[in-house]
Amino acid sequence: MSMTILKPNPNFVDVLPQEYKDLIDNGPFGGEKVLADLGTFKELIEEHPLCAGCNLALAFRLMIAALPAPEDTVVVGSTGCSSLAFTQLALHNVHSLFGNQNAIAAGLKRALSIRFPDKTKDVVVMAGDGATADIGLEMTLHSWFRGEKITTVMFDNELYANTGGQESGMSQEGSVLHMAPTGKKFGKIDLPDIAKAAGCAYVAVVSVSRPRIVATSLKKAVLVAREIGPTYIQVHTPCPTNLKLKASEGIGAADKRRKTDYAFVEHTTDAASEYLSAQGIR
Amino acid sequence: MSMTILKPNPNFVDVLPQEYKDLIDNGPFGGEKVLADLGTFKELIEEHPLCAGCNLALAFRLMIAALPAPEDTVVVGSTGCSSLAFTQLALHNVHSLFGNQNAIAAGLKRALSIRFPDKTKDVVVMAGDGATADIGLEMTLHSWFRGEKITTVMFDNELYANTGGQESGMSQEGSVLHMAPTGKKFGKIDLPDIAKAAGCAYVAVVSVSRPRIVATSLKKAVLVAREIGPTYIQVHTPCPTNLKLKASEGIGAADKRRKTDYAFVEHTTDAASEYLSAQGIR
Amino acid sequence: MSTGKPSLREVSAEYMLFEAKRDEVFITGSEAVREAVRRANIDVAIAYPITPQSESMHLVGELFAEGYVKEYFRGENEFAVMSQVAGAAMAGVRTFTATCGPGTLRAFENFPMWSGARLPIVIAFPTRAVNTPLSIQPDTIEMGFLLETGMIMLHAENAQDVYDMLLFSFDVAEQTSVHIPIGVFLDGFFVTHTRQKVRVVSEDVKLAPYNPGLSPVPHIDMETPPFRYMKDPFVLKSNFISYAAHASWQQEVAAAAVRARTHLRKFTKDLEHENPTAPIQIVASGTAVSQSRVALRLLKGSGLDVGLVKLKTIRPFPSKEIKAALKDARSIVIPEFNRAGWLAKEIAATIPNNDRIVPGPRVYGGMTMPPEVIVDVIKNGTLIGV
Amino acid sequence: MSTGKPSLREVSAEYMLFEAKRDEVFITGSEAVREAVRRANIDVAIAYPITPQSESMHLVGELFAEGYVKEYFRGENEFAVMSQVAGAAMAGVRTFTATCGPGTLRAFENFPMWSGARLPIVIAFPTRAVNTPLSIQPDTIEMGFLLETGMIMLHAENAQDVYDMLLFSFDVAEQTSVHIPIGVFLDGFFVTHTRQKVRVVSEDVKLAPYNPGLSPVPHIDMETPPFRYMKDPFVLKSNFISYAAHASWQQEVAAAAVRARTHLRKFTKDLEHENPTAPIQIVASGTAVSQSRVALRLLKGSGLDVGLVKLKTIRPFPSKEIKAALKDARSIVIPEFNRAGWLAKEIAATIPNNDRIVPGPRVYGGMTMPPEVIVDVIKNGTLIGV
Amino acid sequence: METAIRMSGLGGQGVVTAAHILGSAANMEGQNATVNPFFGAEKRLAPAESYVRISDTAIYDVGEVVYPNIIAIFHSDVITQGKSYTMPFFSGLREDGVIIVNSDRDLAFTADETARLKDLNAKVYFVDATEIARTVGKVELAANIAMLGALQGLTGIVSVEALHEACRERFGGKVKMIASGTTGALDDAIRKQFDKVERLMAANSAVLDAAREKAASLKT
Amino acid sequence: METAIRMSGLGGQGVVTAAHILGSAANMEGQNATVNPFFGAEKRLAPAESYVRISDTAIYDVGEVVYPNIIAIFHSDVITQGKSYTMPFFSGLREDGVIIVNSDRDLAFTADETARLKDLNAKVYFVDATEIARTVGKVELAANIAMLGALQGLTGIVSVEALHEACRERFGGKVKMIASGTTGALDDAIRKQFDKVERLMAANSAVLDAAREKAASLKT
Amino acid sequence: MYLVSLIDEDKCVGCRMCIQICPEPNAIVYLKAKKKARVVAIRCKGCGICEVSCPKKAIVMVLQKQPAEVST
Amino acid sequence: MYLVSLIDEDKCVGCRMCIQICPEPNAIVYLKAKKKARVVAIRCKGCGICEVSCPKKAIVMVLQKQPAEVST
Ligand SMILES: Cc1ncc(C[n+]2csc(CCOP(=O)(O)OP(=O)(O)O)c2C)c(N)n1
Ligand SMILES: Cc1ncc(C[n+]2csc(CCOP(=O)(O)OP(=O)(O)O)c2C)c(N)n1
Ligand code: SF4
Ligand code: SF4
Ligand code: SF4
Ligand code: SF4
Ligand code: SF4
Ligand code: SF4
Ligand SMILES: [Mg+2]
Ligand SMILES: [Mg+2]
Repeated sequence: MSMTILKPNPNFVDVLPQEYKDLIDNGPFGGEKVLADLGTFKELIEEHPLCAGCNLALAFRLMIAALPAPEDTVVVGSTGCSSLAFTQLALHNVHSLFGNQNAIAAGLKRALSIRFPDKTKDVVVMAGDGATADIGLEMTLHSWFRGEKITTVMFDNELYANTGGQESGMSQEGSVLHMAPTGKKFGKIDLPDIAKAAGCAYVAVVSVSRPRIVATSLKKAVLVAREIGPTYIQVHTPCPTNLKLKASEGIGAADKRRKTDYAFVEHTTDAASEYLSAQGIR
Repeated sequence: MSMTILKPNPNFVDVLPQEYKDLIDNGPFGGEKVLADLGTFKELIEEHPLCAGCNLALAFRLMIAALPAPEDTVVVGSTGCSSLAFTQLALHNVHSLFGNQNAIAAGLKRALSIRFPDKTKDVVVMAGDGATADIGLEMTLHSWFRGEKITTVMFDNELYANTGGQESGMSQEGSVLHMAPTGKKFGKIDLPDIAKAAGCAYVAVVSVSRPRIVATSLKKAVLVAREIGPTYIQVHTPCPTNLKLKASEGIGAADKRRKTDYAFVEHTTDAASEYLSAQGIR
Repeated sequence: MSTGKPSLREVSAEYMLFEAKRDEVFITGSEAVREAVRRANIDVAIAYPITPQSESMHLVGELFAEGYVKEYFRGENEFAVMSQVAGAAMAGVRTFTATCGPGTLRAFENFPMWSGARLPIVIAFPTRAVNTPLSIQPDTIEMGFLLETGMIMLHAENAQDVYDMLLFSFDVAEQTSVHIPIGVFLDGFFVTHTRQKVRVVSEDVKLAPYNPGLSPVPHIDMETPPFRYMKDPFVLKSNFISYAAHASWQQEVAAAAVRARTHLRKFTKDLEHENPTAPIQIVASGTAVSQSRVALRLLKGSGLDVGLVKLKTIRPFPSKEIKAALKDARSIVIPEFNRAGWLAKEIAATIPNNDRIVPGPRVYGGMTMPPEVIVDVIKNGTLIGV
Repeated sequence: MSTGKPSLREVSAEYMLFEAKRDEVFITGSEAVREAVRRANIDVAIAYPITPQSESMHLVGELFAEGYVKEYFRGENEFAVMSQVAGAAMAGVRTFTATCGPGTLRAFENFPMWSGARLPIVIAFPTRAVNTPLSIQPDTIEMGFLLETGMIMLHAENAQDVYDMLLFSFDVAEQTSVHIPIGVFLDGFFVTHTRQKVRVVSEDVKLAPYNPGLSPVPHIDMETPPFRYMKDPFVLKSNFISYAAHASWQQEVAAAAVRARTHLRKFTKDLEHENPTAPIQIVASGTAVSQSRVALRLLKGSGLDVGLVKLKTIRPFPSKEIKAALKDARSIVIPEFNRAGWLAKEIAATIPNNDRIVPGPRVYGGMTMPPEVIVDVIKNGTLIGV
Repeated sequence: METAIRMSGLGGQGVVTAAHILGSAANMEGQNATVNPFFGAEKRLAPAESYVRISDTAIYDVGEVVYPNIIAIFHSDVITQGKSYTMPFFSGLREDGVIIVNSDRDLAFTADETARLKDLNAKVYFVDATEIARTVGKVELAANIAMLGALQGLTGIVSVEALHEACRERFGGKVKMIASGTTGALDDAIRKQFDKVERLMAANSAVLDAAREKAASLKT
Repeated sequence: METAIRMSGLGGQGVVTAAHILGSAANMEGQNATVNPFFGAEKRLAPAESYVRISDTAIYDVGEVVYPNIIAIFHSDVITQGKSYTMPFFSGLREDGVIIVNSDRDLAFTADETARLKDLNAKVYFVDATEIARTVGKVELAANIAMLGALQGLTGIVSVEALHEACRERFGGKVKMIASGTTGALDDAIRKQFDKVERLMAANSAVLDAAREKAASLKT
Repeated sequence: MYLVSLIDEDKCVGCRMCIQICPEPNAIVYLKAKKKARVVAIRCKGCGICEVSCPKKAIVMVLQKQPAEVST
Repeated sequence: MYLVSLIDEDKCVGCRMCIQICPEPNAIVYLKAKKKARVVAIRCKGCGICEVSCPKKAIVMVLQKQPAEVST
């Protein structure tokens, strides 16, 4: 999208919400922003209804800020806590059904390639662990098998948050949760490993407690998806509300896990590494 | 099931089909049969409508003959060529919807464990590659994640045979098939690898051209599923009809691939190995 | 897996519904589901969360932890869950589950399969709107979609209905002559999340267990001889036999629902009729009945004589009873919580002189239906003869 | 992905349907789908096999290989395919797909989503029975399930209808005032697999492309400014606005279907009426019309005066036209290829004095409906005033 | 006579719990009552609403209370920041109704609002429930209990004893409240702040009484 | 006048192809025709059926032919092994109908069958189509073409020229037959047996004529 | 389709390969006494797999029309 | 719920950690000239994450009711 499309018709400026005007005057469209610029420009997300202290909200915020070309990025979401923030996002985005995000994204990406043969439109999927690894798993994996050029982000809060904290396939073994009243009977689904077997060109496991890593991984993932193939980021965003933590404790909970079983892992295929180096990204 | 249930009431014997009587008098129930016994006892499958020269039919026949306890085995199928043979099988079996076989099997197994706490009922899923790796993939994988004690067999004929030879996720890259008119754009799904990542205790990749291996793998898989966890067998059964081969050429086509990219592979977790050794099986 | 609660006394459904002493509790519709399940001696319950169903299946989970339910787990999606429940029912145990709205549509293909496989599954549907746009709000549109899936459908007005209907559903569904699924529909939030008085029996009893021996179709357990073992099965022998096999099976499933009537009527009426001689009649089901009750109150003294038919059994549809109940009605108002107006269509297709029907009011999107709106339709809609 | 067939001449739907010279070819219904798609200038088509749909989507695949369709692939299941097609439509291109029976039910949740998202997808449904028991045979039960999904529904009697209906569907679906999906239903095997004469235009023309600029909802392409960007969106501001947003959107989708009438009528009648003054009227859609035509032949000289209403548009349902067509009918026979009799119910709910209706005959399980059976119902059913 | 009460606040403040307790209290003392929440997404700090109907005859009406007799506003943001599903905050209020607002000061309404409230003959009370919770109960999260106390003190819709009893029942853990989704989780947070349930119950009890007395003193 | 033809055989014998050719021939010479297969699973050697309707007026009737005027049995197993969806093989045959059976010998029917066939005034012919295909066409898979030739020779329902032309069209590859699922795959097998399409067409042509003449000689 | 398998007992060494490779159940039986395999013609679909698999080339495909000769 | 974050500019060294760890967009701005961070009280949900994350302990949570003091 060119900036001329964004610029409001001067006759209408006075009826536009201030938020929109700020976005045009001081937003991230056009000029690339980096993490350190946060706090100095108008972000693409407006006030969202997610919980105070929500780690998912933080990961969402960081990743949206790290998009390499927001003016040509569309985002596909799914039902879940994140979908409540999507309505406040100043990028074209889709919510249709719970779990079908990678199917929607595949159709979108292919159609956008037809409509804009000379332009890259980045398609980024962002959805919960339930949407990605449970109800949407088949569509997640098959989009990877087919090599769809999209980025898939899982907000791993290790449960179904939006419906009140039920067990998901990504919950930890033994967790006592709704619908797992005697504790979960099996371990976390190893989706990063499966992603590799399924042909993802770039896979990263990151913790929300490391904003810098979240941002750089997202950028790499989007770039690799443009040219090489599907990419996957699994970001750990434990849910303070359903873990019954104080709002301020969520980030610490994430960091603690980062130091034990949720460490940073990155897998880059040779083709992807080569491509990233060519772009000057290490 | 005890043999007394099987034995027909003498008053009704004369109205029973001869096939049934043969089965009771000279079938595999009760006494375990081995592959070498084929041709000397009445098999559990009656004449089926699958194509002359069908490799899937052969694999099905071998595996049914290799069941360690047919009198206490139920089989779950799915839509596909194999479902046409299921109607001719003298074991309780289910066909409900295309792709839901592992979900049905999970429910069955858990319910049978409640009803027969002192007996083992083996639950064996046998379905096509489309049913297992495409439309049913989510249910296949989640039954493994949950550790359901069932055996999953995929008849890999590398296409949707029953609907006339369309591309499946298990088709080879480049194959020109219905719905892949310019050749398949991605390689075979690596389901054995994913099965390992998903927690299968025993995984085997076998070719129908090696009957002995087919039979022993099946037996191991059923035994391991009893005590240790989910097991998976992927048996290569190329479809002569849709490959447009002569009926006699299918088996050779399988054997050729066995010597190249479809070699025998076996993965046994430590727990499974231990258990098998304890049963005297190496 | 547990072995259940052997300590509880096994009783018949009739005893449970009619004879056992009851206490009053102040609970939500979701808790009413729990109280029914607690006493239903269920073997396998499988869950997948969705608002406003989740609470009830959480509570069923707690019953599992306490030993009231023998097996329970969360499936990967609703399609899978409905197949898992089917697998369990095929193996010959008593099963329960619940879903709604998008979950109902996700699992849809399973429901005619259940009926066709003659599975006596009992399922609760805390109804909800369907996408797009997404809404978690109450809406009974899914009932319209399910009308021809072969299942028996009961619509609860309140938590008391939920409790009673669920408990007798097991008994009815499991009759040899029935043996098809029963769906109990409770309006999302309006019933599930509303705390109200419910009369329940004591906690020390449970229904007698499911008896697999009474199933009209063999269970998948290898405890009966394998059937249909012959070289050339008859069904492959003739176009007509093959077609007829499918058609007659469908007829048999439909007939099972009809046979269920007798059993249902042991426990409930198809419909309840208040002020049956009034010239204006409201016909409703679910909480649209409750709103209509308030409308009747508001109309008292207005000079308008209005009756109310509360429909409880949606499938098998009580056509004869409806026709009789509306024989002399001059105007018929059908308030519904969905856009399509499936109930109005059912009734219009059933009664003679269907131009007596004033379709609506219809409220959807999740708002409650102000009784004033029903009054308004009666006052204006009927008088101007819409 | 290809760039399509620039060599073909772009024409309007009106030209394609009415003006262009036609040749007669001897093809099946599946091939008629191909011939329509060849000329429809489709961007994205996505397939998943199911009998009896597979042939048509194979042929669409061949058109892709030949460059007539720009993008085509096989999805992993019908639920995914319907979402993939939705994604493509959201991005602003012309899309096509097909499924049936179990596939329709598997994908079910997508269909109301399509309507709600205002996607002008055209989809063919070569109707088939649903499990259990499995049957690949023709049966129109799925149409009954889809009635309230918001999509426009057209029912083809033969391959010629299929060809024509598909071609004008793109034009109608893509109108700004419509922009909702259209399903074209063709009876499995009876139409898909039957070779017959079809008149098609030459292969050197195609419809003008989809114009994303005319969509009433913005496409997901980041080519228009992001909308709804404010701190406190209105929709969160009030129960009533939030409810009304859902409800009014549903009304708008329903209204779009009604507005489609005008556009549909440019190309087809809602119904065709043979012998409209006869006291006995058959009402049918799809191949039940064909069988009824033979019945009319058989009845010639029997002394019975029988007319035939061929219903083409099932949604929006032509209530007014049906009422008018049946105004003077004394007896109405409604032959259907499904157990539920959804068409009979539609009509019974629509016309006054619905006791004129003789429901049936109904054939399901896959057999053809012998015209003799229709004759029999007319001779016996009507005369004894069933 | 049916009295309809609407409670508006922010997610995490416990409006659902408060409604539950109020309805239970009415039920205990033999009145008819129903309780239900607003059916929205429940997030910490997002708008939250719940409803109680109390009557001497059978209650049929379901869903949100459209025409309340009593409105309890648990957070001033509901009014000042528009953090509410129901705008304006007094929409639908019946004549002679009562509004109770948790605020440390009297909020200024617009002239139009003031006029409309006057037309309705509405009584508006400001009670600093948060402050009472903090000082008396030592925990801000008990502000919802303070609001209940104020409501009792101002309207007497249920007896003090029943309210105490319902409060004990709710937190005593004997009857676990079943709230939808996140509400349940939010609701458990307060328990964590006390090592012993008894201590929580005592704190609640004190807050309830203090607020009740404070409110009664305001009654005009 | 509508003539309805039922062809019964085993999967892989080409009954669908034969029906297609016959219908196309009728269509080419200006008659009305429709062609459709039986809607079953299609497997090599499983029962297979197809139907052709030919008429001088519009054809509406769809689906399987329930009351055929002509029945062509492509394999003796259809009768002797019951490999058929339609039992007995002549069920529904209209009066004065014709039955053509591919068999190297006259099959013996039961007394009852013989009586019923006589009642219907049915004519039954046995033609060794497989043998003609093997000897004249050098490929057994051309037995379906031989059956078409026999059918033409015995009934004259279409002209010889049209039949030849339709045959050429079918195998010439210009018009690809669209058959459902496996039938399409089965059908391609025969092409593989010839290095050149021309050779296949010549073989077919010879088989057709030989069978036609053979059958004509049998005509009673 | 038109063929069935026939085992030449003189060449057959009873290795049972054919039995284990035939896709049809009970289509080839093993004659224990004779230590030979024998085709049950009525169950044979004539695919020819046994023919290509027999290490002794003991199997030929014959025209099905001589049932008497085949099924002895 | 009842709290908002307040940055003590004397202690703040402008490291921006708080800005990058706050889940709310645009809730903490960076004052380029001063090289300090500042909370926009109206956007702060009072979660306290910035408080626990600030390496300089420059942040305190204060009662929300003093808007004048907070949002300067
Ligand atoms: C078909 C369907 N099933 C269930 C739901 C209910 N549902 C909505 S969001 C959700 C859980 C989301 O979990 P996750 O994807 O992990 O996202 P989170 O809320 O945890 O961020 C569920 C079960 C639905 N909307 N649709
Ligand atoms: C929901 C649904 N979609 C599609 C089908 C159609 N269908 C039946 S079998 C089949 C393919 C089976 O392929 P596979 O599982 O590989 O088995 P095969 O026939 O190859 O042995 C398909 C697509 C169906 N029955 N149900
Ligand atoms: S419930 Fe958890 S994941 Fe959802 S918004 Fe609240 S904190 Fe975030
Ligand atoms: S189509 Fe292929 S897989 Fe199916 S029965 Fe025939 S040979 Fe076997
Ligand atoms: S494979 Fe050959 S040698 Fe071996 S048993 Fe069979 S016929 Fe005899
Ligand atoms: S030809 Fe085929 S079917 Fe016959 S016996 Fe040999 S392997 Fe078996
Ligand atoms: S983290 Fe602390 S020191 Fe760093 S910018 Fe924020 S307030 Fe200042
Ligand atoms: S308290 Fe939470 S919301 Fe407020 S500024 Fe700090 S991190 Fe952001
Ligand atoms: Mg989650
Ligand atoms: Mg396959």
